[in-house]
Amino acid sequence: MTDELRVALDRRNPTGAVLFTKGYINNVGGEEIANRAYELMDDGVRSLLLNLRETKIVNSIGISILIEIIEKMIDKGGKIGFCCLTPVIHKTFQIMGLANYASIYTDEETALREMGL
Amino acid sequence: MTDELRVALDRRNPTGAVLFTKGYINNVGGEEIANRAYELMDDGVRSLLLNLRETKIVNSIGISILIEIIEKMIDKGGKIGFCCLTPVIHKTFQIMGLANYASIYTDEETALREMGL
Amino acid sequence: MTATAERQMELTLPMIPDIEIAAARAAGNLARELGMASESIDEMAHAMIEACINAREHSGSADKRIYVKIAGASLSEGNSRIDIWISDRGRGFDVTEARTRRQKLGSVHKRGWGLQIIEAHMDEVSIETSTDGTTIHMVKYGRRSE
Amino acid sequence: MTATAERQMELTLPMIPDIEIAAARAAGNLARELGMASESIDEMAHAMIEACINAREHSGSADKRIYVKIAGASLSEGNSRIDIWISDRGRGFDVTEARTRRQKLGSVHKRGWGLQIIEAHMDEVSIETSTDGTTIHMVKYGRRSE
Ligand SMILES: Nc1ncnc2c1ncn2[C@@H]1O[C@H](COP(=O)(O)OP(=O)(O)O)[C@@H](O)[C@H]1O
Ligand SMILES: Nc1ncnc2c1ncn2[C@@H]1O[C@H](COP(=O)(O)OP(=O)(O)O)[C@@H](O)[C@H]1O
Repeated sequence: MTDELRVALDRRNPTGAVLFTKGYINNVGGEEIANRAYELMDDGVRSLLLNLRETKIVNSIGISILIEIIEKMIDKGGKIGFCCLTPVIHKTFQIMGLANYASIYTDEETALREMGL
Repeated sequence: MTDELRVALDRRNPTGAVLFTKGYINNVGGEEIANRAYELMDDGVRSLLLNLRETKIVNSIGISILIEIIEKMIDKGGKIGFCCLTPVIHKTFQIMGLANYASIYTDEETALREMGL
Repeated sequence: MTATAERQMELTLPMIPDIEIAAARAAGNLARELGMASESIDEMAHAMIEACINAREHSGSADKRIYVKIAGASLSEGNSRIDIWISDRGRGFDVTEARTRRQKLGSVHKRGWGLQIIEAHMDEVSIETSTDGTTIHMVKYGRRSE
Repeated sequence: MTATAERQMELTLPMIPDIEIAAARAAGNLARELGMASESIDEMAHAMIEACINAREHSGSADKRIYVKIAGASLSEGNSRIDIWISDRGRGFDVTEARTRRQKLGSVHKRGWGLQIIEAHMDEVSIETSTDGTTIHMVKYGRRSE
């Protein structure tokens, strides 16, 4: 019933990576993404794309954890991007102001190019 | 809430493998295990251990799919073993008669030894 | 044995995939508060799962809901008792006929184990069923977990 | 616009993790039967998720249940309307105070977006809250999916 979150990694280069998410981004799902993101940041990644293609449901607690990831990355001088959001998730990101801190791309190809990945 | 099923593989040798399950073995979870098991059987595996250490919940539909896997393996002259069942799952296996077709081991070490894996 | 504490919960659940887990988890929380041992809770959970699946898969109910009632009581000496009713407003079934069908199949059948699993995991089970629907009433006695 | 078909569903759900998905899925099934477009259904689902999480996380209700009522109507020209009530029997809250707190924080706050998300995704929202609990009533209008 829940669509438990799963994360997959595409490590593009020493400073860049893509994380693919599948399932519900709630508190548990958000923490899972954060753990993977912080591991990558510790390992030198400064350009991180989150591809949410297979995530159809989010909640505001999960998104607040994504905001924390963005803040930590900005502190390190890096950047976070998002791509492949459903219309409703895109709208939720806009309400919660994520577009102010992170770039949102419609498709992965554009995201990879613009982020130099 | 659901504990969606995940399967991990340890391919021991050309004819032997271990599948580790995590989460709820319902119809969907059972099918997931069956797909992985049939792939392995097509690839020559005849001795397959299912380690259910991280599965805490099952239902009778999921177990009935496990029985189908056992039958297919017996048809091919191979064998299926199970290990690391919770007491309730063990009891359910006994009720449904799995012990008549497959070996049930308490721990993985014994299972690997007895199955020659 | 006299009851010293009573807990009750009624749920109305939609017939969607995996909703049986919500029923089992709610009952498990209540049973834990009464101090029931985790293995007994786990048996009760697996019985509830089968009963909810039967309601969803077989009842053909128009309202697509499962009605769950859970009543728990602490008895003396750390013992407890949980009563569970799982109901649907579906077409009902012939329990004797279902049991006979099962026996005819012997032990080779793959499906048709739900009621047997319920009976094995619970201490008391009774089924009331008619063309207005089915209620399965199950009782689990628990000893305090150590 | 006159209503031509009515569907209704009441659920009583336990306050367990992810139970919001059961509420959203039940409403989604009903909305789909009324022909609501999938993007509207998805918005409604996300609003319901936030309302259920608020009941679970903030209400402090003793009965640990979420009461959900869903009423759907097919209107003329393939349009539809879904009314949703999500209630808890918790302590209630001061809506004005919650709104003021949010405004004081400006746009930098991480938490505290639930009500705003609900309002953005639904067409009408009203909240009734007292020390006996909270009910949020939300309405979504839908056009037939093509
Ligand atoms: N709630 C119910 N409503 C209608 N029929 C039911 C219900 N529960 C059980 N049955 C009938 O009893 C039969 C036996 O059920 P069960 O032992 O759980 O096995 P299975 O569900 O695998 O068939 C079912 O196949 C069904 O015909
Ligand atoms: N059902 C409820 N019961 C009690 N308080 C509530 C309820 N719903 C909302 N609140 C209060 O309103 C505040 C704002 O809610 P919301 O906008 O959803 O943000 P968040 O849940 O992230 O704090 C909550 O922090 C809580 O104090």
